[in-house]
Amino acid sequence: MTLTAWLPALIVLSSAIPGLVIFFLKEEQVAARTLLNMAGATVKLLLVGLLILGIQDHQVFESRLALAPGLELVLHADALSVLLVALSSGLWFVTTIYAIGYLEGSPYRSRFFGFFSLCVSATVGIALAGNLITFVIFYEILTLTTYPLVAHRGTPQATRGARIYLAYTMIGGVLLLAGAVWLQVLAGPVDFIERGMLAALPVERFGQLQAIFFLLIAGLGVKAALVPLHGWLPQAMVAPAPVSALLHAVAVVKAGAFGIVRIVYDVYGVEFAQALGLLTILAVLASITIVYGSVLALLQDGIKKRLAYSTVSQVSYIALGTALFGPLGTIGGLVHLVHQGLMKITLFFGAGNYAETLGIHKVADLDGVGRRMPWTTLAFTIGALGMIGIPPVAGFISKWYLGIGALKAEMDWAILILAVSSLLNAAYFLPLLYRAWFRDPPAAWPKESIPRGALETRASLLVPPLITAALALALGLFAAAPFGVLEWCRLIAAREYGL
Amino acid sequence: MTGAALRAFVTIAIALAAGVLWWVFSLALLEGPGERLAPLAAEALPRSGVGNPVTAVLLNFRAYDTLLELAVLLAAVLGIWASGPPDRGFAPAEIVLAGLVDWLVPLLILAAGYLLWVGGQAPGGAFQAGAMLAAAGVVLRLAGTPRAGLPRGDWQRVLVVAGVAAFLAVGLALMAIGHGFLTYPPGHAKWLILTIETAATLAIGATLAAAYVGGSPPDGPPGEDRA
Amino acid sequence: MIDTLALAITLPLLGALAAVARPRAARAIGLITALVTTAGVAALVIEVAQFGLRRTDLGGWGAPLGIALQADGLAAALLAMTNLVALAVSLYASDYFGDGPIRRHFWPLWLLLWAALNGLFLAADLFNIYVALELVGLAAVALAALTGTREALTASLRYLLASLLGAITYLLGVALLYAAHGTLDLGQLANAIAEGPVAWTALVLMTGGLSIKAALWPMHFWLPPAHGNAPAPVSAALSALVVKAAFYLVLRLWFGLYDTAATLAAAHFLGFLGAGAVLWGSWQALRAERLKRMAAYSTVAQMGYLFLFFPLLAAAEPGAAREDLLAALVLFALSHGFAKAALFLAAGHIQQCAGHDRIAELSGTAQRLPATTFVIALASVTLIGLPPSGAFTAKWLLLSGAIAAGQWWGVLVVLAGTLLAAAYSFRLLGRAFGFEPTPYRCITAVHTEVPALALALTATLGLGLAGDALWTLLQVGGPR
Amino acid sequence: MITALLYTAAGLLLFCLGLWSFLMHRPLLRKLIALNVMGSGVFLVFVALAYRGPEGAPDPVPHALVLTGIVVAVSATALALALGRRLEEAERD
Amino acid sequence: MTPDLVLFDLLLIGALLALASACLFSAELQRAVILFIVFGLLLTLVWARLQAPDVALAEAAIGAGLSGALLLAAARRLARRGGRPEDRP
Repeated sequence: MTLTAWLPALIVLSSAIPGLVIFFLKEEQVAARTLLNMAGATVKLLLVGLLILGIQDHQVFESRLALAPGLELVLHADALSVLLVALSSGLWFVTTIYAIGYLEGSPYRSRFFGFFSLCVSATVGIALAGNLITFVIFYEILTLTTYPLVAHRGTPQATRGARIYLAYTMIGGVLLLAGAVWLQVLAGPVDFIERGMLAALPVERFGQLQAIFFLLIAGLGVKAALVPLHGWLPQAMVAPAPVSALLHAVAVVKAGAFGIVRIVYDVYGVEFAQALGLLTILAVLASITIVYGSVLALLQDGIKKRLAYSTVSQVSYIALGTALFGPLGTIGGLVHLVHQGLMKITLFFGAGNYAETLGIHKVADLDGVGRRMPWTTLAFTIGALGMIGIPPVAGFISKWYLGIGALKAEMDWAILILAVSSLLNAAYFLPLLYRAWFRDPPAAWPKESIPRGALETRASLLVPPLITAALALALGLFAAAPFGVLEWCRLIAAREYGL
Repeated sequence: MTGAALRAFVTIAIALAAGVLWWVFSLALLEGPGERLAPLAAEALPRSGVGNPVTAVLLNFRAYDTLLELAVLLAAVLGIWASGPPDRGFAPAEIVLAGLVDWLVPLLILAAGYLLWVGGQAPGGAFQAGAMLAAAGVVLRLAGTPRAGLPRGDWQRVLVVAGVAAFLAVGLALMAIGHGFLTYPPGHAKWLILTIETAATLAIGATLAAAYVGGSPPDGPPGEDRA
Repeated sequence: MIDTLALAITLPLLGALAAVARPRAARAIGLITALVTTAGVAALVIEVAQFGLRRTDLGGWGAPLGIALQADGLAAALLAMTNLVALAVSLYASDYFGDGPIRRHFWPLWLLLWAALNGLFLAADLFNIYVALELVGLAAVALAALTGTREALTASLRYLLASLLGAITYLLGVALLYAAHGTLDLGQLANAIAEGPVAWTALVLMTGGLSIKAALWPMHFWLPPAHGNAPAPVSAALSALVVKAAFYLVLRLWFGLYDTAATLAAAHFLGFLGAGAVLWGSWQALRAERLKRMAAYSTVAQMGYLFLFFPLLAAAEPGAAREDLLAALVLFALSHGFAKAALFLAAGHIQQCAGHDRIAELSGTAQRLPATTFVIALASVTLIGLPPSGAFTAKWLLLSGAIAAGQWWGVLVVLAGTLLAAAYSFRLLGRAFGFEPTPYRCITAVHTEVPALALALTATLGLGLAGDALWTLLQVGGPR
Repeated sequence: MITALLYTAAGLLLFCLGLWSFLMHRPLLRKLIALNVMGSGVFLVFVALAYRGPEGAPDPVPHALVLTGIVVAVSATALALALGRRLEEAERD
Repeated sequence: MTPDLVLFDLLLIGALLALASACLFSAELQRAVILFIVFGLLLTLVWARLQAPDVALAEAAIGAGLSGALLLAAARRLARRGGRPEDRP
């Protein structure tokens, strides 16, 4: 047994095993739990580093397990999977630190961290899935492991939110399952291969392939929060902030978006999808979602709700990029997968810090918070500016490539969408920043639970957003660096178009 | 559907089923293999250790069925025991009846012994003999003996398992010495079968009588068996 | 010469006798017997996997005069599941009944049931199946009545009557086959049976009788009250094993005995009933107010899935596709066996801790018992058919088969059933998150929670990830 | 052969009569009697097909099966009655 | 086969079916049980006719005898209960 056959499985297990052990820890074994969490996160990061090095060395990493004849669990690391694996492993590390600080002293932490780890394992599994059934398996496991996290607080709103979340994702899962099985009946085992494998099928099956595409997109669209399948996302905001951060940045919505990318590029093949006329429809769906999400975000007065609708809108950039035929659009969508993750998690960390430290939940309460919590607000500002697409934050790069991609794909109307969306982004983010920096603070904060010490809040809450904000900034500033994310995405795009 | 319509429907359906069944069974009988297993059984009878072909089937050819059947009987009586203590029984019989019982019970036991013995060669055998024993128990209970002549707790328990136990002991012993489960070695079938039959007779008699008494055997502290 | 086929039946039978004769030691006898029996059956299953088909002629006469026991891959797979579940149930029961009076009644009956189940899986003779079926039925009914409550007794009586009706109908079918072919041996009959009214009528009679025992909708009416009111270990055994044994016989009849004579229309009919079972059972489970009742209705639904395979199997040409379907069917049955047993054991623990099992009032209890709640969650994963359970693999193959055969109604039923199962499972699981204090540790009662956890993990991880081994095992003496 | 056919028909009729009665009646005792009649019907079919004329020795296998069946039937009846008795008691309490 | 024997068979079967019907349709429970016992005894005759003496013996002792005794006891108890619910031994 060589490392190449085990590494993908080890990457999944490096968080799953600590997760399972954590369930059986007693509530007050804080040290053991923290050790397990951090050890798992560190080991996973190291393993991912090993993986990236190996891939640059042209090694093939693949773990296989037969479930039944013709049904194999395949974990395979290709350039695209590395993107999501690296993102989720990195952000998991940071979020774990954040969650340890955030949940300090609150009950049921063993349960929380257990599912938290399993949830990341599922995401990594989705990233590394080498064929459709493996993707479906981890996609469903992700549903199961995030449900307890959404319900974690145990309040009536939390259980209600979790129930709505479950209903949406279960229906999505069933649609995905139906589509996946149908596709496999038509085409045999569906491996994820660059440029897809379906174009070789006889023409009379194209109609069925179109139907299957919509089943798959509907199934994935639930998690990717494509309108009108997004209804669960604002409800799931009841979860603790680290969960929201993870759900929105790397886990659930990203799983859906990543799935769409996989289906278009590695199952259908982008050229074949274009030939079937599927990309235009996807682009329209994504555009509607982008605008709709932004408009609704504008109407929210809760910070987390506003961020939630912003996610609805921003994740569809990835789908839009996927639907823009041509390598530039692809690059735009793919880098946004990473950029949106970094920026959105920063924003959620910031929102979590406001809530945890000062009890601020509403936009209206943000007045003058920049003076009380300058570092948090700085990070929050970087995230927000990136979302709007202001250079030099990473979000600019995404929108730039999407815009050019739209031109190349001769979908000029998509530029209009991007412009409208950016305006709306500005309209709902800038007032926040204005309040935070330029309004006077109130006499008393709504509920100041962490008094001001040497730092504005707990170190474990402060460091993570600073890291992610710095990364978001760096990815924008040094976008052209060799072996950077952008270069990596270029490489993927080149392969997917057979360039 | 109303009740009456449903009844009519069921009645018609069953009547139709009866017709179909008769047609099909006639087909099977008329076209069937006529001989079936009879010649095979007749041919194997001399090697079975008994002269009565039915006993040969029950205790040799298909002995395993009989073993399971004794287990069924055991399961039933265990279920009955689990359903609490028995009714108090009947009032003691009057003198005339008691005198009759005094004659009838030994007669039934004798008949049981005879049936058991003769079962090897002629109609009869463990089941019929066991039923005679049980009948003796029924008569006793009707005449006012609440426990129907059955022994107290522990022995009663040993009696009801005796049939299956004898079967298993013989079968497993034969397997241990290399003959295969319930495969009687040539020449030993007769007495092995008789051993099993004797135990089975006692067990069947005790079990059926216990089933008639209809409650747990009186052992353990009073009231313990009452759930 | 050690005959593991005979041991699989005689060992639990011996234990039952000992437990009857020595009621005070019943618990110890029961546990020892459980371990020894499981070990014996493990040896048998390994023999089958290594050396292929095992067959033994009891009494040395050989079919058709004598009775044979036979273990092929299918029998071995079900035996393995049955004995593992039975072992877990035994461990659980050793604690569950405490020192109460039910305990001494439980063990002998339970061991008899166990022996009878092993006997059924190994049976190769139609009449022998009848006797074993009756033994299963009577022992199961007596066990279901153990609690002695009015509901339990009413349910048990109904169960007994349904079971007897099923058995006698089956026996008439046996009489017909004996009349037509003069043998009771399954192997010989399989060669003799040809299409025609005699064969079809016998099949209808036997299938009809067995499907009452397998609780195929709409003949399931007896199941929910009986399984819902029995003591928890008994419910587990009834739902996981007893109905499964009846189903196993239907499978044997249809695809062993009648392979060429079974018609597609009849298979479709069974498939439709299965679809009805899935929808009706799931719907009733969703409406159930009590946890055990919910689990019982879920059994009705899950049995329906098994019958959904029938039209696909009947339509498939012999070959790899058909073997896949058959293996998927067995995988589904095994997964359900493990998961449902785990669910009932967990439900029993909850019932003991809370004093009731009304779902609406279980919020706190579910939260105070993390391991038990975890068991329910894992079992639910299998019942819904989500990965990484064996049921997921099976469902995938079922859907594949249905799509490939163009049976879109089957696809819709499976998908709807999945959603309904998710809905009823999460009615309870959703309540596990509340404000109640969590306990000091995850596992609060070792004897009751660990067996359930082991079963649930087997269903949800073991069979999901190692299901491929089943294909190899089922090759042994596979369907003709 | 005609004897066998006749008695088979009788057995089947008994089976169907019993089935009808089983489905139509609610009381436990009625259902038990009906089941026993059904059982007798099946046994009659078995014994009829074992019959091989006044001279020929009958097939002993069905006879043995019927003997087994009779014992099984009485076991089931006894268990059902015991459960029924206990149910009466439970309902009275 | 002699016609006499066929006539006997027909009579026997007729009586058997008549008894079964009477038993199954009987309005009164105890009566039904007694008819069932008689039915069992007649069945013994049928077994004897069909050259099944072993079955005949078992039927007489178990089928009619013991089952009958069990059913009769249950029917008696029901009848007693039906009359005066409290009046139990």
